[in-house]
Amino acid sequence: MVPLSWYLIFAAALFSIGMFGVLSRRNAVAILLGIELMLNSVNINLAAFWRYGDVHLMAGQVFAIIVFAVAAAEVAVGLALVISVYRSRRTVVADEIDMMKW
Amino acid sequence: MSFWNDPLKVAADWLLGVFTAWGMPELAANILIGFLGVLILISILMVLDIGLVWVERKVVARFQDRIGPNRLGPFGLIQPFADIIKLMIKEDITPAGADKVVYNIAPMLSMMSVLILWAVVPLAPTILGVDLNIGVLYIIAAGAIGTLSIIMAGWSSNNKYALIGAFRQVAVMISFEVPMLATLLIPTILAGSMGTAAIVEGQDIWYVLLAPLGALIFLVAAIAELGRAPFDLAEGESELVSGYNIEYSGMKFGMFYAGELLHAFTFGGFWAILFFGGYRFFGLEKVSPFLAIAVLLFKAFIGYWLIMWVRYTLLRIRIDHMLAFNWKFLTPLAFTLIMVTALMNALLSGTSTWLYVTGMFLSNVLVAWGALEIARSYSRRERERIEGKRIVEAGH
Amino acid sequence: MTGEQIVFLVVAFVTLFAGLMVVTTRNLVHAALWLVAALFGVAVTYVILHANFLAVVQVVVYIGAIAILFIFAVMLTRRDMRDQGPQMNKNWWFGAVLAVLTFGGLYFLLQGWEGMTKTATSYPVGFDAISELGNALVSPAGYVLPFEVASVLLVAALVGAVYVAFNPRNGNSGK
Amino acid sequence: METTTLIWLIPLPPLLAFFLIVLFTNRSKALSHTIAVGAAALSFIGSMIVFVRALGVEHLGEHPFESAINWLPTGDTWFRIGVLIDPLGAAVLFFVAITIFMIFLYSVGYHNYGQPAGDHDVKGLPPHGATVTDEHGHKHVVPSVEPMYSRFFAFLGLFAFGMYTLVVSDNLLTLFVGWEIMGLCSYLLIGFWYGKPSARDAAVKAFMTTRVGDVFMLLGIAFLYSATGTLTFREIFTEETLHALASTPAWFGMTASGLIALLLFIGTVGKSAQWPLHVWLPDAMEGPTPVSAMIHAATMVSAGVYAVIRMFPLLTADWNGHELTTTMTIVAFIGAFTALFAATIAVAQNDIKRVLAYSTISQLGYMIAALGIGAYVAAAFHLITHAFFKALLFLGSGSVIHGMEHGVLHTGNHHVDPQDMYNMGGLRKKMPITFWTFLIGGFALSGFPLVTAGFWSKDEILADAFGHGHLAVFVTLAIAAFLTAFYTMRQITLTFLGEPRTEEAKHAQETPWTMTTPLIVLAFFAVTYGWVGISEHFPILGGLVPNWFHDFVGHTLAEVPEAPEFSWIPLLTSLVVALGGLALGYLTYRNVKSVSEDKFQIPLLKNKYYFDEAYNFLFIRPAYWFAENVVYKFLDKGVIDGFLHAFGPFTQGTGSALRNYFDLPVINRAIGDGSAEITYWFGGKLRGIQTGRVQQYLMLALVTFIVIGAALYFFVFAA
Repeated sequence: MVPLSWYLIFAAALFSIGMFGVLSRRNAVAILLGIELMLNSVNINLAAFWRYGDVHLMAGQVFAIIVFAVAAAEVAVGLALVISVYRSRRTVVADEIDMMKW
Repeated sequence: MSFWNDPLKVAADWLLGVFTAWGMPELAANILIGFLGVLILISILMVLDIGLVWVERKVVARFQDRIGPNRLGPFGLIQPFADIIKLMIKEDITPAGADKVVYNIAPMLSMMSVLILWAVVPLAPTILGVDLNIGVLYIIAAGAIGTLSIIMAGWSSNNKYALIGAFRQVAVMISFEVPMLATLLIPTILAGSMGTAAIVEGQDIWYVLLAPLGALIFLVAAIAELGRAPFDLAEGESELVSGYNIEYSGMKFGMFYAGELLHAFTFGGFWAILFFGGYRFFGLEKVSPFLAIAVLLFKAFIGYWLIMWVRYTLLRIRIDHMLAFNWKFLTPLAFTLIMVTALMNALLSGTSTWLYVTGMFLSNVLVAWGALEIARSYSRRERERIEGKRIVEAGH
Repeated sequence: MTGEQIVFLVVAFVTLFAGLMVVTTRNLVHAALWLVAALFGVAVTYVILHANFLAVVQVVVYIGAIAILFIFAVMLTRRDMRDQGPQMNKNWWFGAVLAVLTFGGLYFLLQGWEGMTKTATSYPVGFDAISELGNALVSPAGYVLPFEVASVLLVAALVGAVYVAFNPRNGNSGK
Repeated sequence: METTTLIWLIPLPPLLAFFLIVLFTNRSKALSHTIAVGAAALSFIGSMIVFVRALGVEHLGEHPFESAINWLPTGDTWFRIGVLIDPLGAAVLFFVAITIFMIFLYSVGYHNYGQPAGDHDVKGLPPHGATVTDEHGHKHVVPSVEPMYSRFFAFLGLFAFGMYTLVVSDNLLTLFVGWEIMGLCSYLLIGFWYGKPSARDAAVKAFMTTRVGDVFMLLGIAFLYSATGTLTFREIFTEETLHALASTPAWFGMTASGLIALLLFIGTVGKSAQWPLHVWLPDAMEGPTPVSAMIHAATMVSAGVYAVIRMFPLLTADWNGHELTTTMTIVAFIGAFTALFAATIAVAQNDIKRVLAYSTISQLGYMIAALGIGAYVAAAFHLITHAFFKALLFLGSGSVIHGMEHGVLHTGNHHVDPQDMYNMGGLRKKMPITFWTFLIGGFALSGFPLVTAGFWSKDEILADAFGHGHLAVFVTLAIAAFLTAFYTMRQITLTFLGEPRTEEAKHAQETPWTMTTPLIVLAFFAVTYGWVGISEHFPILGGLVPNWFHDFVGHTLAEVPEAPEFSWIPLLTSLVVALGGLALGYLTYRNVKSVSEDKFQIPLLKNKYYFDEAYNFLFIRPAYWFAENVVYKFLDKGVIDGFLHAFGPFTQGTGSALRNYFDLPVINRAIGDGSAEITYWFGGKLRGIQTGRVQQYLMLALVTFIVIGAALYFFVFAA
């Protein structure tokens, strides 16, 4: 049997990788890719806790599904924003979108 | 239990005996047997696929008032094999500027997305790859992989026709997935399970009688999902030459082509499984599993023939019309139908069979009639608007 | 080491490798395709966890819709189809340090937790997780409210996304 | 479907129709009435299913359909609300469903659906008619469609919801909620033609008068809840609870149960228009006729009686079966008195609807009197038969008015009142369906022997009164019955028989099918419903049909009340009064040509015993006086305004001082401007880290998070 720790460490690693992507990529779409990885790592945790706790309590799976919905919403809005920004500014580099700083 | 009643089990037991006698551990033997089973299924499917090439060519010829292949072998039966050999010995070109890895993976994924569907096809009461309790969702998931393969092919070819074709096809596929998923839920509601085996077992009355409109929507969505006429604008020869697979040649093109044919046949099969009782036919399936397979294949061929009939009869539809049709008509209709079906099912459960069937059927007819009335009044307004505009223009 | 452990390790390493490729590869379409691979790995993890429904939904939603959307977005936001310039911002090394620190911190915290080495009880035979999940999602005693809120969120996101991405200049809705 | 689920669902379609019409479809007449009638039909079908299922249950009284949910947490228990259909509920549901559905249908025709919009019709006034030009170029005036058509159906829907809620509820609170919803709707519907001052006044009058009763009723409910801790019928009507209530003394020499019952009964007095709160009902005839039928015959006023029947165990909790208790005496007195009193007024009224209104009051008094002497099955029986024939009569009178309006439009003489019976006459030839159905309804109301429902129910009440020895009640009710037959025949004679007295009556016309169909259906029930309750002891006929009603409804209570022994006296009495009244009425009014020949236009009766004037003098004028002189002139002008006038200058002075010596220097300069300058200075220094780059922000946030987290972990949790 796989111990719970493996899943948690796996998820933590995926989370960190996603976070690196979010912090370091220039392209806004790539930043969103990193966010997806982070959300997925959270879902792994939720599913793992469901399996290793009482399988009759469905909270883990339910919230994994809600995370799916949130991820879908986030991607839809995020990409729409990126495309909208691209249309007006002709760039998707996050560092160059800094009009609103002051 | 004899071979004729449960061939799969008997064969597996026999093989297990043989392998363990050879000194193989039981787990390894089981895995090996599983692989063998998959291999055999896929081989049979590929042979069937070759047959489908012939069927398709013959049928299209008949629709177009021709004879079709008739030189090689009786009725031209050898013709597809000749085609295969031709495809195999053709030069396999990878265009310069193409993304090689992605370019080469795409056709495999395309073929795979079709083949994995057969894992949940209940061929006979005892012959079923996996009895997944989420069978119908699995169909959509496999379709998602097909979508991916198309966009990979279109993008990696480094060709704008291919890319545009892929864009169109993907837009259509992810759009029509919505009503398809919605109609897949109708058998789910009726059978109370998402497993394909349970859906077939639940069809004491074919679901096409309980949800004729659902069956129709599923067929339309399936044809769109397949990218066949009248929804074949992804390949639109006159505009895009051939769509996403324009740069492919040789056996890679063959895989796309074969994948498409098998996909159409598979959806014919799923149509039969979900709405026409699958392998069930007045108790014939109980006589022998082989008879059950024959029944299923026969029904699948009918569905496949219907898809071909549509393809070679109707004209191509413009992309925006098609997406508008999906989002503004088919999707709301499918959702309405789910709600009506669920409601009627809950209301009528426990009543007599006749009342149940009649009620379900009539509710479907009512929904269809309402949808058509709404569409008709909308199109009348639209027509009047345009005609009014024309009159004004003519006045100037 | 049991078969399940081997499978898990293989899947985990493939997923992590794919994840790393997502955040490091220069070609964004490749990054999106690597994301697909990573998401598929996660789906397999769900299967190992007996969460079949989640696995299939993962494939349908993430691979079938989200990844495709990403590829679309990547293609729509590039004037030519080549990537030029650096793909990392100038603080990338600091991001890497932070990511390593986060992982280290999480690992450190997890180590001290007694539930860490827990192993799962055997999966109950004949347990219909899907009906349970369905009931939990829509029964008032379960999670119907979060579920409904999530659906409202989806609708809001749908409308918002259409509104934000809609270009009135070449849109065809101008009557 | 589960029967209980179905019962829960019965009230909902009309409510849904109300909201749909109000929110979405109020611009479309066809859609609105389709929705409303459809909703009424749905509820009707549901009610019939429930009724039929209720018939199929053995011992429904002990095992009624009931279902309840937790609603309101009250400390450590729950206040539960739910639905209950016991035999009484089923019987009431039956007639309520039929009459409501019929009234919905009737309203379509009554409001002239399908006719053109009027030339100068305005919202808030009855339609005046529209001028149309036919193919020959002749102009005709035809009835025009009601301008607020959709609104009417919306109100009707809400009203039906209130009634169904009241019938199916298993506790006093939801019953009261339905009761009050009906009160509101009654107000809205009576004042439907709010352009007419009389309608406005009538609406306010109805609302205020019933409010008096409702306040007492709410008091009763509160008393009951504090005494027993529950409002659910079946929990109250247990042996122990009733016994406890009956043995608790309260004020005025009554027991707690008696006092509660009395308070609840006052609510009924308001709702069912019993003396002395009867004054609103005749004025309520200002509303459109379907409303009159609905509120004032079939449903709302019946609801009052229904509530008393529901509360009957409470009413009789301390009754030993012979001597009437204080409360019962009051109830019996008010009922009997009202029955006689209203009947005398009805004799002198000329407005076709007003006669019926007083007749309703009188008949309700019958039921109340029956309850007062403990004959609750008879009361329930009369309640139901009365609902059928009175709805029939009201709808018939509406049909007559409608036909007369047609005549008025034809002649164009708008000064002719289409409701005055002395403008009618001879309508039987013009409106045959209306005539025959009205005749049936009238005979049923008079208690025409053997064939009509009214005879059987009325006879049962008289028999009960006689058999249990309440002779005063018996005699009063018998006289009232005689008067009833008399004025009914007067009405029929004046309206339908003889020759037309005006030009308008000559041009009256039969009404459309949507109006006549309900008449026919109701007429059917007005005749046949009596046959389900024929006493076994009745000579010859008794026993031919089992006394189903008595068995069925009687089982609502734990102990089935005994039917009194058969006696010839009440039977003969009812035969004599019914036939005698009818005959006398016909003979007296056979040849009456105009009002001046009417011998019964006694001023006292004509003016309803001057009750309106008395109330005006006793309550309304003092209230006005109090409002004008005490509240307005003294309190408002003198005390409050004076105080304000003194307060103003004082405040102004203080304010200006505060402003000059505190606000401007301290707050504005030092605190206001000073903080802004400090913030500005800090902002200038800090703007450097505001790069506008999301990822840098994120990094900063993470660094902060990690530092704080680590610090917390090591210094707080680990330490």
